[in-house]
This record gives sequence, C-alpha cells and structure tokens, in this order.
Amino acid sequence: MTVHGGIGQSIKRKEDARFIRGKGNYVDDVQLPGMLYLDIVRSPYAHALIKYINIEKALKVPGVLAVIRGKDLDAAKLAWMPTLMSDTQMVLPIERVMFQGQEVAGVVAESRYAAADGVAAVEVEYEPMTPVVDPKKALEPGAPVIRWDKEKKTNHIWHWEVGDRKATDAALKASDVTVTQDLYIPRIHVSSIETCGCVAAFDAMGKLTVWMTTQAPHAIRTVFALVAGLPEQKIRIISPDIGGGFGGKVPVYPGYVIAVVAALKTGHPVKWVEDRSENLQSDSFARDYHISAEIGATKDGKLTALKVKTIADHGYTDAAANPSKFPAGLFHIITGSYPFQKAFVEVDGVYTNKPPGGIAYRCSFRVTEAAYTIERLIDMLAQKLRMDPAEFRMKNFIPQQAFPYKSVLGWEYDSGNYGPALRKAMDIVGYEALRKEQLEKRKRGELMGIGISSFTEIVGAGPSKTFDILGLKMFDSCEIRIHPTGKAIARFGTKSQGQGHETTYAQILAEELGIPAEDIAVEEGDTDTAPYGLGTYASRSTPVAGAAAAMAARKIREKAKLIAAHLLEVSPGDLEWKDHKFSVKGLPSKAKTMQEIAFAAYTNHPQGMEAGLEATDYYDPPNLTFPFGSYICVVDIDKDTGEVKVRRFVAVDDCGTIINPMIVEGQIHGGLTMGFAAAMLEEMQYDEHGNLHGGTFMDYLLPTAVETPRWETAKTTTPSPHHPIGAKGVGESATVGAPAAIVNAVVDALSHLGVTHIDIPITPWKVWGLLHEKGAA
Amino acid sequence: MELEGSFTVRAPKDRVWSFFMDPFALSSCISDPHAIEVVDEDHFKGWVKAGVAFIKGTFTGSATIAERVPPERARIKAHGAGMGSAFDADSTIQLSEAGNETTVRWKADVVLNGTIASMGARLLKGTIDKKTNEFFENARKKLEGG
Amino acid sequence: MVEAEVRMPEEAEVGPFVRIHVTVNGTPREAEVETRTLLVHFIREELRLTGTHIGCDTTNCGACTILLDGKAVKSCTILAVQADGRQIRTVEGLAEDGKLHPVQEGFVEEHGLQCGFCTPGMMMTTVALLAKNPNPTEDEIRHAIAGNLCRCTGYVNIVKAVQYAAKKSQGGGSK
Amino acid sequence: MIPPRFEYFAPSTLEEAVEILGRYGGEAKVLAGGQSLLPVMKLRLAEPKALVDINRIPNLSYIREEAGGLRIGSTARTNDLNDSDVVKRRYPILSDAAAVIADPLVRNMGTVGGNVSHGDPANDLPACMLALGAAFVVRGPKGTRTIPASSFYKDTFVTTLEPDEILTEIQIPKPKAGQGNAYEKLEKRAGDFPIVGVAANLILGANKKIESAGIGLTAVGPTALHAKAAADSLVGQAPGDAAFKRAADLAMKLAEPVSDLRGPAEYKRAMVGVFAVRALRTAAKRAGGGA
Repeated sequence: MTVHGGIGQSIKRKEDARFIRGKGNYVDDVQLPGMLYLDIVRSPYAHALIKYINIEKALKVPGVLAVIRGKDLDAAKLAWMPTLMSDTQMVLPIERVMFQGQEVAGVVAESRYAAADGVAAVEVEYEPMTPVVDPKKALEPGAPVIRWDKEKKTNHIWHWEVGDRKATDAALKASDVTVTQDLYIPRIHVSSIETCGCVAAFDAMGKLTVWMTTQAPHAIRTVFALVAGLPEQKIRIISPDIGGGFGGKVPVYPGYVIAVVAALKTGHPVKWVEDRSENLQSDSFARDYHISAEIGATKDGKLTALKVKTIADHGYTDAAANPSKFPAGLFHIITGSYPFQKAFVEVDGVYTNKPPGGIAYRCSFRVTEAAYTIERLIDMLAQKLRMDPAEFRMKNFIPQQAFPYKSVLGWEYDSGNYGPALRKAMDIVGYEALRKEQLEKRKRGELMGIGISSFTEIVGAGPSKTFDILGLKMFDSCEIRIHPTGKAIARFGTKSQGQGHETTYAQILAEELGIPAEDIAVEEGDTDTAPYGLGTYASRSTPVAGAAAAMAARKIREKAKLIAAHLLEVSPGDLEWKDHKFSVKGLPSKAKTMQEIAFAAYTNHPQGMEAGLEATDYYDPPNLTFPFGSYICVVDIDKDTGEVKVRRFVAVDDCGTIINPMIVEGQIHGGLTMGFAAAMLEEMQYDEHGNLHGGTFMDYLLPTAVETPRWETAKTTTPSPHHPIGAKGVGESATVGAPAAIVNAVVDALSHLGVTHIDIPITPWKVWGLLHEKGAA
Repeated sequence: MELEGSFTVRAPKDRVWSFFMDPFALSSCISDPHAIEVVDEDHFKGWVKAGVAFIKGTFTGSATIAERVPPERARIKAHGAGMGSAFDADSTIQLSEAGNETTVRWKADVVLNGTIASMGARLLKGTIDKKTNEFFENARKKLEGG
Repeated sequence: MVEAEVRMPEEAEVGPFVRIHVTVNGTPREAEVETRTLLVHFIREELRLTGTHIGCDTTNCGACTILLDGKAVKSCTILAVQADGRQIRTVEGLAEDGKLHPVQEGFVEEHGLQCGFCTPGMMMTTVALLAKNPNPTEDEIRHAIAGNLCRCTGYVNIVKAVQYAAKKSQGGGSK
Repeated sequence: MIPPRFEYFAPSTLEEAVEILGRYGGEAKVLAGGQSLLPVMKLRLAEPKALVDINRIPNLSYIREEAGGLRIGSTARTNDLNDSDVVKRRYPILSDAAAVIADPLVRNMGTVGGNVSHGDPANDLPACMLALGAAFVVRGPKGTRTIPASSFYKDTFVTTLEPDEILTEIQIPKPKAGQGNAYEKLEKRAGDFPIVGVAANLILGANKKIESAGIGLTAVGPTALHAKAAADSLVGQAPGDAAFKRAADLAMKLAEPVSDLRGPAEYKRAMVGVFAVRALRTAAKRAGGGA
C-alpha cells in the first residue's frame, strides 16, 4: 500500500500553481509603501585610483535623495566586508577600484528612473593604474601587486596541495605511457534569468528585514550580524521565490549592504535590483582554472598515477563560496571513477583585476573542473594507447566490490557501480554501430565523433568534522509540526531556486509519516520561522536537509508509536510501522493511522506525555554522497565551417534512491544544458585593460532551444548506504559530467588527424583552425 | 589601441610647432561639437560630443602637454569620461624639416574603458581610429591652408 | 551612523509625460506615464501585474514577453506610449474564470518549468505560436521559443508542454 | 537599464514627421520597431532629444507586388516577410533572411525599414537589398527621392539618409524568368548577430548562362558590402562551382572583417568564401539552373 505522493512517484509540483499564474513572489515583485530605489555607479576601469567623486549634479537630479560613497560607509566601518573565504572585499571603495564594473557609489532615489539618472550624473575622477589581468603574469616577479592593503606584497593568495608528490613523480616516471596536457577551463557566468537584488527595510523597533535573492538566508543573517554589529534577533532575512540560483546567489554582494545602509540612512525601505550587465560584470563567476596535468598508465592500459597543477584566478579577492577548509573546493575528487594508487594535486590562488567569485555555476565546489580534467585525460591516454575509450574505462573503473572506496586523495566513496552505467549508455546509443559508422564516414572524409564521460560527483557537504563556512558547520535542518487534523507543516534551512523542494520534501515526509504529500506544507527561506541551515547549493539539499526530513519524521514516529500504543491499549513493543500506519504485530486490522494519532496527540494523549506532535532534526551527514553517471555524446562536424552539431546525447545517471523521477529528470536536463553551454558557447573574455567583452546577453550567449541537444536520459540506482533514504544529490551531476563528453566527442572526430585536445568553449573557428593546421579543411 | 601616421606640409617647422602648441588651433581640428578652456599653458580642459551617427555622448576631460622639446617633439596626454566609459590618449608628435616642408610624425596610444569597451565594441569599433586620423588630417589641412 | 549628504526631494520638472489608454487582459486602463517609461515597468509597477519579468534589458531573454494586439513581443524593449490604444495580454490574463489555459496546464503536466522566472514569457510565446500554428512540429516549437531563454529546464519538457497544449487545444480546450 | 529622457512625437503624416525631424536637426531619431534603438538608449550610448514614432502613420506597413516589383512599406515587420506568400514564392532570399533575424519576438516588432536603414553592418537585410538591386524611397522636406541600395550605405550607422529624411518604401525589381536568390548566414547561436552572411541573386538567360548577378555581404566591413566585382565575374558563366568559387574568392578579397567575439578575421574571411558558394548554389537551384 503506497501513500499518495510518496517516494518514487512523479507527482506534479506544488509550487507550479503560483508560477504558471504569474503569482510567484520574486524580489523585484516586493513593493513596500514609501519604498526607494538604489542604483549603483560602477567603475569603467579595472584598476585605478579614485581622485574624487563629485555628487553635486547627482543630488540635483529630481527624485534623487542621497548618494552613498565609500567614505560614508567607512565611518560605520562598513567600507569593507569579509568574504566567505575570510578574505576582505570592498562594499564601496575609498581609494581604489579593482575591477571593471566595481561598485563605486550608490544613488538612492524615489524611482528606478531617477536613480538611473542620478548614477549618470555622478562624476568620478580616476587615475588609471596598470591592471593585472593574466594570473600567470600576476605571479611573475615585478608584477604590480594589486592588494595594496595586505601585508603580503604579492598577488599569490594561497597554495594548497594534497597527495604524495614524490611517490606520484616516481610512479609517473615508471609508467610505460604518460600524457601531459594543459587545459584552460575559462571563466563563465551562471546568469540565472533572474538577476540579484534585495529590498531592505527597518521597522519602528529598528528591526531589519531584507527580502533577498539568497540561497543561504540563515548564514546571511549571521554574517550581517557579525559584519554590521546588529543584534541577530533584529535581522530577518526572507528569501522569496528565486529565479534560478546555481550558486550565483550564495555570496553577499556589496549591493545588498549598500541597500541596507541606504534604508538606515533614509528611513525608507530601499529596493536594489541589478540589471543584466551589472550581474555579468560584477557577480560571482565560475571556473577560471589554468590546469597542467600529467597521467600515466602501463602499456597494457592500467592507470598508474595522476599529477595536477593549477593556477586559480580568483579576481581581486578570494570570495569563492567554498567550505572554509577547502580553498580549492572538492577539486581532489579528480581521481574520478578510477582507482589511482598515486596522485598529487596542487592549486595556487591568484589575485587579478577581475571580479571576485568562483564555483558559482551549478557545480559542487570545483567538481566540474575535476571531472572535466580526468575524463579528458582518460580519453587522451586511451587515444595514445590506441584503445577504445569505453573499453579503457571499463578496464580501469573502481570495481563494485571495492565500495565503500577510499581514494588515494582521501575521500571515502559511499557507493558506486560504474560499469553497468556505462554499458547501459552504450546500449542506448548503439555504441558499436556508431563506431562502424564512424569508420565508414572517415573513409568518405566526413567527420563524426563519439565522446564518453564516466564521472563521479561528490555532493552533500558535509560532515561537521571537516565542513564549515566561516565556522558554521554544514548541517541542515527540518522542523515538522503535525496538526490535529493530521495535516502538517514542515520547515527547512535550505532554499529552493527551482529544484522543487516544496514537492520533494513533502514526498519524503509522506513516505515516512503516511500523510499524503498534498497535506504537507513545506516552507523555506524565512529566518524568523525556519530552523537554521546552511542553505541550498552544491547539491546538498536532498543529501542533508532531505535526510533531516526523514530523521525528524522518525522522531515523530517514535512519539506517535507511544500514542498509538495508548490508543490501542497495547505495549509499544507490540506495534510495528507497516503500510504507513502502526499496527499490532500479526493483527494488521488493529492499527492507527498517523491522522488518528495526530488527533489524539492534541485531544487524548497519554497522561504524563507532552501534548502535540512535533520534531526537529539538525542532520550532520556522516559522509558526502557520490552520485555518478556515464554520458555518451555523438557529434557531426561541418568541415567547411568547423561547426559542431550534437547529434545525440545519452545521459545515464545514478543518484541513489529517487524521490520524484520527473523532477530528477528535469534537473538532469537543466544540468546537461549548462554543461553544453560551457562546452560550446560561454566564456567571459577580458581584454588587456581588464574590460569584460560581452557584458550583456547580446554577446554573452546562453543556449536557446534551437541548438540545445534533444537530451536522452536513463538511470541506474545504487543507493547511498549512509543516507536515511539512500538518496544522493543530483542537481549538478549533469553540469559536471557533460562538458568532457562533448569535448571528447569533438576530439574523437578529429583524432585521426592527430588532434588530441581542444579547450572549451569549442567555437567553430577553433575547430576550423585545427582542420586547417592539419590540412584537412 | 596604437595608432600612428605622418604628413608633410609646406610650412616651416616653427609654424607647425606653434600650431600644435596652440590649444585653440588644436581645438579647431576637432570636428565634433566641443569646448576647450585653458587652465595654463600646459593644461587644458573641456568637453566634446563624440560618437558615430546617433550613438554619441558628451565626454568631459582634460589634456596635458606632458613633454615639449621645441620645436621638435611634444607629448600630449588626454583623458575623457562619458557614456559610462573613459578614454585615455597618450600621443606624441615629432617634427622634422626638409627644405620648406615639415613632416609631422604622430603616434597615439588610445585606451578605451567601460561601457563602450565592454558593450559597445561591436557598435563603435573603428571610431577612435577614424576620429584620430580625422584630427590629424584637419591639422594638415589647416597648416596647408594657412 | 553613516554620514552622507541627504537631500529632501523637491518638486522639479520631470517627464515629459503622456497619457495612454490600453486594454490589459480585457480591462481598459488609463495612466499618465513618462515618455521613456518601458512597457514592462508600466505593466509591473503601474498596473502591478508582476507576472511579467525582467531578465536581460537587451531584448534577448524574453522573460518580459507579453502579447501586444495578439503578437508576442518583448515588453522591455517597447515604450509604454507605443502601446497606447492597443490590447495587452499578460500571464495573469491566461486563465479564464479560474480555468487554466491549456498552455498553463501543459507546463504543469510536462514539468515545463523549474524556477518559474522565464515561464510567463515562455507561455505567452507559446500562446501566440499555437494561435498561428495549432499543430507545430518539434522543430517549429524550438525555433518559435528561440527568443525565450530558460536556464533551468534544458527546454526538453518545455517542448513537451507546448505539444501537450497543442493537443489539448485541439481537443476543444479554451484558446 | 533605463533610457534617458526624450520628447516623444507620434505624427500621423509623413510631412509632420519630417517637419519634427527638421526642427531637431539631427538630435531627433525615428522610432520604428525600436529593437536596435531602445537597447542602445538603455545602455545610454545614445541620447536623442526626441523620438519620432512613425508607427502611427497610416499605410506604411504594406508588402505588395506591383508591376514594377515588390513594394515594402518601411514599418512592415520583419515577421511579415516570413508570413508573406508572395515573398516566399517570388523573393525567397527575403524569407531566408527574415527567418534568421534575431528571434521571432524581435521580428514581431522590428521593421524592415529599420533593419535596412539602421546602418548596422550586422543587419541581415541590407546585403539582400544590395544583391537584389533594391532602391529606397525616402521622404524629406523637399519631397521624395529614391536612393539605390548600392549608394545608400556610407559607414557604420552612417547612410545617405539626411537627419530630416525618413525611409518610406523599399522597392525590389520584379523577378525575371530564370531568377533565383538566397541568403546564407553563419551564426554562433540561433538569434545571434551573424559571423558572416552572404546574399546572392542570379538571373539565368535562355542559354542557361548567368545573365546578371548580385552579391551582398553581411558583418565583414563597416557596412553591408556590395560585392560587385564578385557578381560581375559570374556574368556569361554557366552556373556551377567553378564560377561560384571564382566569385567567392573575389568576395573574400572585398571583405574586411575584424576579429571579435564572433571569430578571428581570417576565419570570417574564409567563411565569406564558403557561404558565397552556398548562397550561389541555392540561388542557382532556385533559378532552375541546377548546380
């Protein structure tokens, strides 16, 4: 007997009802009486001294009430703020600007239009300084040191390494075959269709409420309390409906702080909403990893060792939203799906005159960089060994019996079964037939390629012993209240941005409590009502908050069992939870449903027992979860133009127990599309003066429905042994796994010409250039 | 953006020199609407309304004669801000006389930052180039004419 | 306390203004707007119909798509005054007396939305498409929505949602 | 992004519109579809003192074929070209182009007149107009005059249109027997500005030889380029790759692309060659000349 909306059912989403009616409530929809608007003056220079800021004309613009400058904030010690990586970031500059598009002053006005006019009227005189744009040049002796405010007079931020350098070098030396490759994973921008913004308001009691596009409202509240010195009970962060996050809405952006200051100064609510060019120019970016890697194998194709050196361009401050102990995120998942005996990884963080950020592109902490690198190298090695890339992977996968598997770089993979996933993808796509077709096409001089990516993800940060952000442990939470009529409300520390939490959380609870999903209201994002949690990013909601839901529900069941025993006049020991109700062992007809028990909890509970039926759980995961998958991409290439057409893309994912198959598939479709975007289209290009070229959607091209491949999805199911319902995260797997499959397919199409690598994004002119170089065009 | 060019005029070096040292003479070589104000003999400020067709805005800025080796060589630095952008031009002129002709060799390093560089590149590419050449072409005409 | 110059507003001339009359989702509306007022701001802030969203400002993303005299257009790149005397239909005007439009139904049934931000624009484009081409092929659908960017769904289920709506509409569903 | 302030006029006659433009002497801008103008104003890269909205002027948005050929009113929307049966049947090059201008929503607002008169070298229709030997009827204070497309484009955003003149009609010669044409565009992504675009128009004589030809290039110069030498090289030739490749080479020589986000110059130049051949092949096929 199943409960309606329980685990495994593709029920329709609860949240859709408001979205399809245009009744969503996004930040820009929030309207308060007397609300003012903030607009921001931004720097045209990537690196310059500010000589003066003249606000006279701006203040004369009708409707303009105030202009806020760095020196104004300095008085309140708010000109600088800490980043999530304990670096420092300017809210507004006092003496220097560090990237093109940096906030320089805030103009507060009665309308959006007046604020924009005010921004145009602010006069700033700069003295240009030499910008540092290339992170490699930034490390050269004599390079201008851009962080004048730091003790350490260098652009080098930190060095991080893991693994055994000596042993790895030795193993590579001893390898029959090695491949060395530089890979650049360019800076890209997450560009959720809703930009960032907030509405800040103080009430008569001095309580601050901020409606904010944030994926982590609770952490934001604490950061505000620490930075602004406001008592935490007087701060309420409300994260309303979010128009896509993908990590771009984790950081605290200067605009939020300026809006709060403006509200304080003017005594009016203040709204700030970025336009798209501001979003592209100044919000958190992703990637920007300059990688040099070496991989080795024996001549019969057994992997031996992996060595990776990376220069990470962080912009002018390290504001990557990583767990604090992991400056390079979880990049050391880079051994991927393979049992390397020896590996060494090092990363150096570097300052440049670019906006800060890092990781915000639907990617769990640098895992895309890792998966892309290893899956590219595996293909290059197979190519060098003249082995089929599928066969080569099959030969080297971590065997199923090895799980839980301890990787040489220190992770314990919870569960995996890689071979069947790849085999399934091969069967669906018709791998062997495609290889035949490829041979025939090559004879005719036509270019087609088949690319594989068998990635391992790492999500669900994370265990408190190692995972925290600014000291806040990365647990998450669920609080359930069952009402007398057997309906329920559940609140969480996470915040959905399209993932469908209102539906999936209700499904977990339905399964655990025997209450239909439609009878369970799910709330998130209001720090005054929801239990504390670290928020939604890095595919952590299901692994952490989803687990909290199950655990809180089980606490409810504990108490419910006592009430059921009381009602049935048996001892709790005689009861079992079966078919979503408590029944007497061997006497299934003698049973109480959760609805009956809930009513009793308020009307007829045992003497000495507290009334009510509520529970809260703060879940500290014992380990992360390790979703995986095998993707196969088939491309055709136009020899004349270098255009790449993705003919087919088959994605087999394994994210453990699936709560709502419809939603999981949707997440995979979206992730695949962002992986495709990074592989084929997107790159933030800066000129030598530090100007971002393409600071609007006219030039920064997101995929449309036309070129986006017709995704084919399938699954295998390998539950997580440590997660209460066996679930793993899935939101980012596809973004992590897709790029390598696409690039591998393109390189495979050109491999017979001697092509071994192409950096993303794969533009037609890059392919055309290679074809010319190899005399094949 | 590095630009350079040269032209020869039938005029003595000294006249060419004084022409380039005269802010109002120079100002007369700017075809866009503008105004110039002399702060002192080495410093000028003013505004110019520049762009292509309807894509134009007003830039306010200043110019400085950074170096003068009469009547041989001069270096002029100009800076302007407008349209959410800024331009910085560092230009040198080098004069050489042959008979009754003077040859002017000019170099200009023009850097554009901000909105135009970032979002208007597709729209305004080549404009700076045109404007700069136009400026020196006007100078040539004036020197020839006078 | 933060120090900065604050200036109280004074009654200075703004504008110029024009008076416009439009019919929005069947209801006549009249307002005085600044000539530069963008239609999307008029709809969101003057009419308080916030289902129409703003995503890019440069007529690329289509989050602001509405129907103007039945044609799908991007309201962030149209002046409110250009709509004077014309018919505007927004997402709020899709459902009729509580009954969902087949397009709305399609997006729910086929999971054609995730964050919901591009959804109103996407649905308005779909309504216009189906009015013109009641039975579009997948290729026609994908080209028809090329001016509406979605960052969440990968478009697969949006295509299915449109196909669902097409079938449903022909099965006599409201148009 | 908020545009700066401006005066707004919606005249109901061309005379009135011209008079207003004259009054503002270059500081006023015609508002047709606004799909190029408004984004530039929102970026505050343009601050016209006044906008003259010509959409309220009656009888300016027609598409009809007359004895002389196709007549397109300047406020006809680019999507109207897609919907027009006569265009599809007899001027397919315009359907080719209209189908790849930005996206369907932009095409519902953007006008044919705006596309050809904006002076953006990345617009698709100018190259077609050059290939077809179209002419533009403009109205000014001194009445109307007709400007051949081949002498219309001066520089980026600069045309022979005076500040107080308005494009009112586009005239395209009636197709002859044995005429075929096509527009081929290479784009980085659907709806993006072209990397390159090539428009080709061929007229085959009774002897199946090319009697006359026209070629226009998009996005490889300060304006749309009229590849006259390339087109002339085809005259008297039999349609086919030999002749097409020669013409393509001449078109490549004419092109002066710049390296930018849409590719390096040498790639764009090479693509002019590839797309010239493709456009000519399609044109020849449509002309009934096989190839």
